Amino acid sequence: MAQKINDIQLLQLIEAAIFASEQALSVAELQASVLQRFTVSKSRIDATIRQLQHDYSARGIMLLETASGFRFQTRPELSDDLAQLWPERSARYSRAVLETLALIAYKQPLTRGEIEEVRGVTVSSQIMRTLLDRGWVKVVGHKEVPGRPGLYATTAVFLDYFGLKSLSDLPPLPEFTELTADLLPTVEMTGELH
Amino acid sequence: MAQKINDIQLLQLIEAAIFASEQALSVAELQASVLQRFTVSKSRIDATIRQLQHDYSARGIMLLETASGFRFQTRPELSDDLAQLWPERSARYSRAVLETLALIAYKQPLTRGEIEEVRGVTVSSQIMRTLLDRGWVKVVGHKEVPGRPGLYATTAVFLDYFGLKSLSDLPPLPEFTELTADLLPTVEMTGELH
Amino acid sequence: MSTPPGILTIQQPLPLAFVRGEAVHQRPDDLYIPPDALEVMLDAFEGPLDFLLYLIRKHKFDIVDLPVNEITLQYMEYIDLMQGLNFELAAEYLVMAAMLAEIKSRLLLPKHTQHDDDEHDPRAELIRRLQEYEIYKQAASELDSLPRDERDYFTARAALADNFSPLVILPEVELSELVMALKSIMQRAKDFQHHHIKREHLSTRERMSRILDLLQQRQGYLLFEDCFEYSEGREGVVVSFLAILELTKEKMVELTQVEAYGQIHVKLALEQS
Repeated sequence: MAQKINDIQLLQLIEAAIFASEQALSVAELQASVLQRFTVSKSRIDATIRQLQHDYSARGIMLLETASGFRFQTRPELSDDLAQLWPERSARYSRAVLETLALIAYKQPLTRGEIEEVRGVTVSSQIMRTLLDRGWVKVVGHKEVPGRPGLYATTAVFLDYFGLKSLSDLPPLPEFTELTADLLPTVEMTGELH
Repeated sequence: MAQKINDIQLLQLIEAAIFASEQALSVAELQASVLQRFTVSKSRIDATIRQLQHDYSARGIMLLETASGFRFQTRPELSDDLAQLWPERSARYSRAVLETLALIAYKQPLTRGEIEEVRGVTVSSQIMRTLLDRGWVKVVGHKEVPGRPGLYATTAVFLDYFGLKSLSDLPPLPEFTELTADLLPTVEMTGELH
Repeated sequence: MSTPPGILTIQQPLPLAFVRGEAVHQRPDDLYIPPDALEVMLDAFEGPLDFLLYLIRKHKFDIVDLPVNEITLQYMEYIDLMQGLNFELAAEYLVMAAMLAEIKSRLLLPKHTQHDDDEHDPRAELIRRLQEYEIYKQAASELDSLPRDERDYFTARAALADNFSPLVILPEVELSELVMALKSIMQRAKDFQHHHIKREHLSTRERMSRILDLLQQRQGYLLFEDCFEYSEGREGVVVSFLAILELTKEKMVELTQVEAYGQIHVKLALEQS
């Protein structure tokens, strides 16, 4: 009943089976499926797998033994380039994120509390995390008030992304320029020095 | 900006990308994804793929080019043994499905009514559903006759599934010389039976 | 007319078959189908054309030289039998029966002239359809024999390395979106007028951020003069100076001078403990 199989055929069959299977394959699974009609000892299968591991030692993929059996997987060094095959587009930023960023850009450095004061709503840690992770804002100091809250400012990454040489290249807000200069202390100060 | 990549790294990267991708990968797709940060000419990619095809020429799997690109697949001689991995899976299709598919493949684009005319029977919605669900055919337009019936054509998925690079790789249609335009006069002349 | 006229009278419930005009008294073995297998048999055919082709092939008839009478009789025989057994016959089989009967009757009508102007052989259309169907029937079987995915070969794939992490494309933001965001805040916040923003002021705010950043890097201490980039010229110096004043006013930094005309130090404001 059981048939003979030569070494080359055995290697091709085991190789193809591991490649075709969605899950890792153990020696027992190989014996019970693709090798069921052949007489092949476990030690011969082991030797064949060692041969395969050697064959794939310098290729883009390698034969790995995991808890559930053998599987081919891509070489770890290639992961960054392979990631380009399946770029994931993340969702657009919420209005809360954009408003927070706008406030930091135009009013920096300021604390989260100050952002909340102007926006009239709580600014979640998630929002700050999004902006910090993107590298657009960072904590540049702490305000000397109780709790020493972090002072947020925009970064060079932010300027680069928006193609700005400096913050003064940010579009002016027309509504503000209509305000008379003497309304605000900071402006008075600026005025004195000009 | 674009980086250099040596021949060994290039081969490993293309090899790993084709193995990791769910779909076949074309040269253009390789260039736009895993190779995007490198300067690699199309001819160098072609040469690398030829090298890979050679590397796998005596293994259990092979590198095949189909309509949508390159992919590795198991050697056909091994299919009977490999099928033991999925004892419950069946890749059989009814004659009705195959005849309908053959008509669409060879006579596309055509309407369901035109398929029925040739087959002499109603083509059930179930049959069309099967072909559409498999992604083998799709509606590519509508015939400008009453009811504007959909015109069916085969897809790249169909070609990939049957390992074809293009429709011209289909086996030639069996020929009946009598089926040419001058068929009818010929038949009239054979009318000794009148 | 080579078919004997008598054939019409032999349309009995159990008629004999006629092969090329010759009566066959015994059903050929390969054609005999037990009545209870008829329904099953009919299921095996893809329709009347397929069934007709089967009958034609069994008789080794030439399609082009199709003896309509004989094949019609065969066909009718099965159809009658199946109707007699109350099988549900698909409409197509009855349509074909009607078509065959019509062709046969036209063939049986005496011809007035040898070549009626435009009158085609009534078999022509049937022959054309049979031939076309046979072509695609065969094409389907060739298609089925092509090596195909999931049957003759399987896609060979490798898993991704454990360190693989997907590439996330971050959302794009336009500068105008930032401006819009700020405008919408302004519309909401009545007291926003207190937060004055304009060009010169922005460069001051930016410099404030930069000085704070520098202070962080220098463990909280800076020489006053290190806050100025002299290469930026007069404008830059003024902006830096304003930034330090503003930082001091907002109690973010402290300025200290140990002695008159001595070094001025800028340091991060001490935590009020």
